[in-house]
Amino acid sequence: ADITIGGAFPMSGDNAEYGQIFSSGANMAVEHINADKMLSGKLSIVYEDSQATPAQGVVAANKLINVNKVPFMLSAFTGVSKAVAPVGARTKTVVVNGGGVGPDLATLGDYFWNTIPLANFEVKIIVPYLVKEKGLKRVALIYVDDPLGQAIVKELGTELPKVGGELVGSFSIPTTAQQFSGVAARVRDVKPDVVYFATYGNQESQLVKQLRDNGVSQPLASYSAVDIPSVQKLPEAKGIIYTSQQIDWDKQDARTKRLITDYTAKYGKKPTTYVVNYYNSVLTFGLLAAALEKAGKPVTGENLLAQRKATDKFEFAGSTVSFEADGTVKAPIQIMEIVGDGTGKLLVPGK
Amino acid sequence: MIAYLQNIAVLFCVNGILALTLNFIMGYAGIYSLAHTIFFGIGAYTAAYLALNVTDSLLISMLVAFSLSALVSMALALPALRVRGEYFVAASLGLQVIGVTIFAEWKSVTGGLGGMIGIPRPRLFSYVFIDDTAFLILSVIVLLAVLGILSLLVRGSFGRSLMAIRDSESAAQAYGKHVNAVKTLSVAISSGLAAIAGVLYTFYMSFINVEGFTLETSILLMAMVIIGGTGTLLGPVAGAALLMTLPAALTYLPFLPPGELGAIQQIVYGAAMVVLMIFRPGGLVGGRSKEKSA
Amino acid sequence: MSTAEILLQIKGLNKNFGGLQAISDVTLDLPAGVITTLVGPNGAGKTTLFNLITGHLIPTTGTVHWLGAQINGIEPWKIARMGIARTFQDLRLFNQMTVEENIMTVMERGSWIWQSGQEKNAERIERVLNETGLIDKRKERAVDLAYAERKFLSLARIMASEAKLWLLDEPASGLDPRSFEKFVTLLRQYAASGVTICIIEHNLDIVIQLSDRVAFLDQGKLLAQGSSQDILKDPHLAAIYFGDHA
Amino acid sequence: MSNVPHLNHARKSGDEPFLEAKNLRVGYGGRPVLNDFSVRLEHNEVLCLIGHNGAGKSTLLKALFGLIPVEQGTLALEGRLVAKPTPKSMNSAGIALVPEGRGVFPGLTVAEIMRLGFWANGTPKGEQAARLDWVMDVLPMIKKFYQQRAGTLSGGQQQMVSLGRALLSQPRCLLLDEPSIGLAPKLFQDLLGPIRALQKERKMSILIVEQNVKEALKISDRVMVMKSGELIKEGTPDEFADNTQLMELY
Amino acid sequence: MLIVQLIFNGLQTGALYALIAAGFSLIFGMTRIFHAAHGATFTIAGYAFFEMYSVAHFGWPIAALTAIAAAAVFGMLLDRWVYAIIQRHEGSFFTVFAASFGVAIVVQNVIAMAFGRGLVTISTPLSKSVELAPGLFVAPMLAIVLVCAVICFALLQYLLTKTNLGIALRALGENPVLIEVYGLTQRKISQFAFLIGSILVVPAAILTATTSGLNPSMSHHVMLISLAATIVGGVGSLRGAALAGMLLGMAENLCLAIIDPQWSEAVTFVILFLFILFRPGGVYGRAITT
Ligand SMILES: Nc1ncnc2c1ncn2[C@@H]1O[C@H](COP(=O)(O)OP(=O)(O)OP(=O)(O)O)[C@@H](O)[C@H]1O
Ligand SMILES: Nc1ncnc2c1ncn2[C@@H]1O[C@H](COP(=O)(O)OP(=O)(O)OP(=O)(O)O)[C@@H](O)[C@H]1O
Ligand SMILES: [Mg+2]
Ligand SMILES: [Mg+2]
Repeated sequence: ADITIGGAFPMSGDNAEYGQIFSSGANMAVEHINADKMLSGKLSIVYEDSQATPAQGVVAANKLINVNKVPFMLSAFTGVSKAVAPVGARTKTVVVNGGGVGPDLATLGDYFWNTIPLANFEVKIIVPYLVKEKGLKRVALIYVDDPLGQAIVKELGTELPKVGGELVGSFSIPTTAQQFSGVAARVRDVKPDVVYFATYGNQESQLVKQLRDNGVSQPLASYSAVDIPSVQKLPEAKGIIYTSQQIDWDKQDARTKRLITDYTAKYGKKPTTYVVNYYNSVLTFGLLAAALEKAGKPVTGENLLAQRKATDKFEFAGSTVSFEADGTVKAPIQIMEIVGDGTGKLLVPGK
Repeated sequence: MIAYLQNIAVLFCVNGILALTLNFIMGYAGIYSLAHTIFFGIGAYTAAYLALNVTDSLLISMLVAFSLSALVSMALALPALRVRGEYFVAASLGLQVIGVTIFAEWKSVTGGLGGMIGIPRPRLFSYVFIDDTAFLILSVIVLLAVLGILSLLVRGSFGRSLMAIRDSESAAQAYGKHVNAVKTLSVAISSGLAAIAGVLYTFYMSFINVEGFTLETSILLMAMVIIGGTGTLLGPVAGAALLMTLPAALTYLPFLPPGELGAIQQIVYGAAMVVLMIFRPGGLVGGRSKEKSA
Repeated sequence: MSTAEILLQIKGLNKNFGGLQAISDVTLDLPAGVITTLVGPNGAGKTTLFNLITGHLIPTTGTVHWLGAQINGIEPWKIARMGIARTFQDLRLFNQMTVEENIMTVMERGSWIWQSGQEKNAERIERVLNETGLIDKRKERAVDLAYAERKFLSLARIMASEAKLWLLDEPASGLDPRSFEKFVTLLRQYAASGVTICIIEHNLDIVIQLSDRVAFLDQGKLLAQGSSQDILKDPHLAAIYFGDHA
Repeated sequence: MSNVPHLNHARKSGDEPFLEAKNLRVGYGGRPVLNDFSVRLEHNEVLCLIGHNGAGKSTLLKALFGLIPVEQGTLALEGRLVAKPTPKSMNSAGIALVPEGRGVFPGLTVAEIMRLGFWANGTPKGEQAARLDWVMDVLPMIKKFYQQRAGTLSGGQQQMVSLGRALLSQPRCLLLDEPSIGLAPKLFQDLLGPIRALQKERKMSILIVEQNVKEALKISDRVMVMKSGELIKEGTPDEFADNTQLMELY
Repeated sequence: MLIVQLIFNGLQTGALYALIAAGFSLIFGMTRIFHAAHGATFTIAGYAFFEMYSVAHFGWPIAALTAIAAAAVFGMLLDRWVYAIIQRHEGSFFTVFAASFGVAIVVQNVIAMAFGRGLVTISTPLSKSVELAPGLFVAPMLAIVLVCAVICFALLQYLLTKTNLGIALRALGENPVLIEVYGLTQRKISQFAFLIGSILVVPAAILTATTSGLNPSMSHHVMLISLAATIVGGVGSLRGAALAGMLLGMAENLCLAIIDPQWSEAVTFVILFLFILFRPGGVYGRAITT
C-alpha cells in the first residue's frame, strides 16, 4: 500500500535555507526508494513548516501525525526536536533528526532517533585539535542562547580544561540579533587565541562578516552548521576551522555513487552532509519498512522501532552505521577548513 | 482528521479567549495593547511551573494564573492611565519586548528558548483531562464562560463607563467616573482572563517556550480583533476563526510547491489582511464604522 | 439674593501655564438659585476657571470651597459626585455610544454590574429625552447627530446628572433662534426647580434674557460683576468686549 | 418646493451671475442634506444665508467650494459650467472659503500660513510682497503677530489670520462660514467692518453664513433663509430686520 | 578601551537608526499613518541595491538610483492603493495599521521567494575596520554613515522649514482637511510625504547592506526601531527622531559593557517605556494631555 511520511522543516523565515537543503536530501531518497520499488506501494513525503521554532514545530508535528497519519517523520533543529519528541513518544511515531546537534537530543526517548552525530562529539574532536595542534589555548565562545548553544557552553567548559585550554569568555546572543559590532568589541577585549561560535542560519554569515569587519582577526572555529553554501561562499569565512560528520565520498558502493550523480544532476551541486543525513534518514525508513512488509507486519511506529532494534547495521550512503541504544549514530567526525570555493578542505580525517 | 479538527478547535478556543479579552480593552476601553501575549504567557508559564513543580490542579492553576497576570497587568495599566493612541501602542510594544526577553532569559523558571517539556494534563478534582475530546469540551466551556463574563460586563454599567472613558476621558470624569479605577480594573480583568487562555494552552500543548509569546502573536491577536470587528462581542471570535483556518486551509491546496508553502501561506495571509481592511474596515461583524466625509 | 446660601466660593484663585497667567486673583461666589454668566473676550480664562472648579486643573494658589468644604486638589470624579456637573465647549459627548447610553452612563454613580434604582433611572431618561426633543434619536450614536442635537444631548447629560450646580461652557453658541428659545426655556425651568447655573456665553441674548448676575473676566482678572444692565452699560467693558451692542 | 421665485434683480441682459448652482443634491454617505437646491450669487453682492442648525448651510458652502462631491445638479461660474469642482479649481477661479471653526494650522507661524496660501494660489514671488501689504492694510492686526505660532493666538486673532489667508489670492468671491462663532461681540464687529469695506472697494461677491443675524444683516444686500436643505424665503435685509418675523420662519 | 570602542559602535548604530527612523517619523508625523510596512520599504531598497550592484554589476550610482526608485514607487503605491482607500472610513488608524502589517508580511515573503532567505552582504573595503588606537577599531563606514545622516537631516530640516512643500507637509500633520480649504490637494501632499519618507530609508538600507547585511526578515527590527525612535523623539519632530535614534543606538551598544547582548533590545524598550511614562511628548514633542 502507499505510504506517507512527514517532515517538519523550516520552510519560511530565517532558517528556510536549511529547510530547502534538508528536503532536497529527503526527496532524493524518496525518489530512489520508489524507483527501486523497495516498498509495495508508492512512498511520498509531506512537509510542514516548522519555521525552526519549537511552537510551530509542535503544530506541524501534530498535523503530520493526526491528519497525514505518518508513522515516521523527520525533524530538525535542537529546539524543535526537543518540542516534537514528546508528541512522537505519545503517539508512538518515529521522529528522526538529521540536522540538530544539541547533545540533549540523545535523551528524548525511544521514538526519537538521530542520524547525525551530536555536537558533544564535535566539540570533543575540535578542542584537542585547537589547543594541542594549533596552540590556540584561549578560547572565546559566541553562542546563540538556545538549547544547542547552552549545550556547547557546557561541553567546551568541560573539554577545554582537559587539554590545558581555557574558556576566556562566552557571549550569548539572541536568536534574532543582527548587529554584532558590540559583541566583536567584547570578544577583542578578552584577547582570545581563537573564537568558537555556535549559531546557525543567517546569523552565521552576519556574525562572521561583522567579526572580521570589526577587528577580530583571530582564527574562527565552529561546528557542522557552517556547512551551508551561504557561509562556505562568504569571503570573510575563509579559514574557519570546523568539524563535520565524515562522509566517505569515495566509498565505492552503488548507493553513494548514485546519490552523488543524481543529486549533482538535479541540483547542479554536490550533496552536503545534511543532504546525506536526511537521505539516510529516509533510507532508514525504507529499509525498515521493507523488512516489515516482508515479515507481513504493518508499518507502524512501534514496529519500526522494534525492527530498528533488531537490525544491527545499516548500509548508508557514505558510511555503514549502527544505531546506539539511545537512538543516535556514531559517525566519524572530521575537521575541515573553509577555503571559499563552496566545499571545505579536509584538515584531519575522522576516526 | 477528527483529531486534527479537534486540535484546531482547542487552539481556536484559546485564541478566541485571547481575542475576546483583547477586544474588551481595545474595543470598549480604547486601550490598544500590543502586549496581550505577555499575559497569555504569564498564564502559560504559571500553569507549566505549577504542573511540573507543585500541582496539576486545573482550578489552582487558573486561580494563580489569573491573579498573577492581573497583578503584572498593572505595568500595562500605568501607561494606559497616562497616554492614549499611538503612544500607548508604543508603550505596550515596549512591554511586550521586555516581557519576551524576561521569558527567554529567566531560564530557571521558563526554561528559556528550550521551553518547558512534558507538562501533564490537568486534573479537575479527581478527573484528569487525558482525552482530547474532554479537553476540547473544557476549552469550549471556558471560552463560553469568558464570553459570558465579558458580555455581562460590557452590557452593564461597567461597559458604559469604559466606553464613556474611551470616547472622552475628561467628560467621563466630569460625570463622576473614577477613570483610573475603571481602566485599571478593565486591564486587570482582560489580562487575568488572557492568562486563563494561557493555562489551557499549556496543558493542551504539554510544551511551551518563549516563541509562543512573541510580538507576532500579539499582532496576530490585534489583527483578529480588528478583522473581526472591534467593539463587537462576537467579532473577535469570528476574526480568530478566520485567521486560524486560513493558513490551515491553504495547506490543502495541492498545486502549491511544498518548498514554498510556508512563504505562500504567509503571503496569502498578509494579503488577506490587507484586502479585508480595504473592503471591510469595520471588521467582519463590525457595524459601527462608516464612510467618513470631508 | 444676598441672603441665599453660597454654594461655591472661589477665593484668591491663580493659575499659571508656564509664563502665562490664565487666572489671576479671582474671587467669586456662586449663591444658590442664582444664574451667573461669565463673559469676557477670547482667552480671558473662562474655561480655565471652570476647569479649576471641577478639578480638571489644579490652581497654582487660592482655594475653592463647596458648601463650606475645600475642594481644590480633589480629583474631578469626586468633585462631580459632590454635585457639580459641567458641559464642555467642544461638547465631548461619548461619541460612539447611543443617545440613551450617553444619558444612562452619567446617571450611574459606580460601575458595578448591578445598579440600584434602574426603574427610577428609566423614568428620568424618558423625561430628559422628551424635554430635549431627543426621544426619536435615542438609539442613534452621538456622532451621527446634527449639531443642535449634539448641543441638546450635552444638555441632556447634565440634566440627568442630578447635580446641584451646572457649569455650562458656551452651551448655546451656534444655535439657531428656535433651538435657542427652547434652550433658554429649559434652563429657566431647571433653574426654577432649584438648580444653580453658571454659564460662559458670548451670546448677549443669553446674558440679557437669562442671567441674574454677570461676571466679567478679562486676561484672567475679574474686572466687574453685577446685574446684566450694569455690566452692559459699562463703557470700558463695551470698548473691550460688547462693542456698540448695548 | 425649492423653486421659490428669485428676486428680480435689476441686471443687464447677458450679465451672468458670478456663481450659480442649480438643483444641487449633496449629502453624506447616501443621506442627502441638500436636495434639488439652487442658489445664485451675483457680482458685487453680499448674500447672507441664514437657517437653523443642520439646515445644510455649511454643506452648501463646502459643496460650492468642491470640498464634498455634488451628487446631482450643475454649478456654473459666470455662466460657464464647472464639470467637477475641486477646491483647487475653485480656488484658481478666484473663490476663497473661510471655514467654520478656526481655519489656521496651530503649529505654523502666521508667516508660514501666508506662505502656504501663496503656494496654493500659485502667486508669483514678485507679487507676494504687494499682496501681503494689501492684506495688512485691510487687517492691520496681523502685523503684530506675524511671526507667532497660530496656536498661541486668541480665537479672534486666529479668525483674522484665516480671513487674511483667504484674501491673499485677492479673490473675487468669498465664502464665509459662521465667522462669529466663539468670538467676542466686539471682535466680530471689528471683523465685519473691513470685510464690507473691502467688498465695496473690490466689487467682490460674498456669501456669508451667520447665526448672528443682527450683525450680518448690517452688511448684506440680500438674504436667503434655509430650512432642512431647502430655500424657504429670500429677500432684502430690511424685510428681515424684524426679529419676530424671522422667528416665524424658523 | 572597551567603552570607547562601544561609543564608536554606538555612534554608527545610532546614526543608522536615526536615518531609519527619519522616514517613518516623517510619514507618521505628517499623515498619522502607522506605516508598519516602513521596514518593507527598507528591505526593498536594500535588495534593489544589492541586485543592481552585486549581481548585475551596475556601479553604485545606478544601483542607488534604482533603490531610490524602488522605495519611492513602493511607498507611493501603498499610499495610493491601500492607505488612501482605507482612510476614507472613520476610525481608520488601527485598520491602516493592520493592513500595513499585512503588506509587510507579503513583502517579506515575496522577497524571500525571489531572492532567497539567506543573508546577502555587499563586500566593500569600506566596512573593514582599521585600528585607530590600540584596541580601537573604526571602519571608514562610520564616517560615511555620519556624513550621510548629517546631510539627510540638514536637507530635511531645510525642506520642512524653508520650502513650500515642507510647510504644507507640516500643515498636513496638523489638519488634513484644512489643507483642501486652502486650495491644496491633501492626497498629493500625502503622496509627497510617502515619497520623501520612503526615499529617506535608502541610505540606511544601503549602508546596512554593507555593514551587517540584509535578509528578508529584518524589516521587523527596522519597524521597531523606527517606532521607538519616533515616539521617544516626539511624534512629528525630526530633530527628536534623530536624537532618539542616536540615543537608542548608543544605549544598545553601551549596555553591552555590562550585560549580555540578548538584553540590549529590552534596554531599548525600557528606555521607550520610561519615556512614555515620564515624558510622553518625547524629547522634543509638546506635552500631550489626555
Ligand atoms: N492646558 C493649557 N495649557 C496652556 N495654556 C492654556 C491651557 N488651557 C488654557 N490655556 C490658555 O489660557 C488662556 C485662557 O484660556 P481659556 O480657554 O480659559 O479662555 P476662554 O476665556 O475660555 O476663551 P474662549 O472664549 O475663546 O473659549 C488662553 O490664553 C489659553 O491659551
Ligand atoms: N461630516 C458629516 N458627516 C455626516 N453628516 C454630516 C456631516 N456634516 C454635516 N452633516 C449633517 O448634514 C446636515 C447639515 O449640516 P450643515 O453642517 O451643513 O448644517 P449647517 O446649516 O451648517 O448648521 P450649523 O448652523 O449647525 O452650522 C446635518 O444634519 C448634519 O448632521
Ligand atoms: Mg472657553
Ligand atoms: Mg454650519
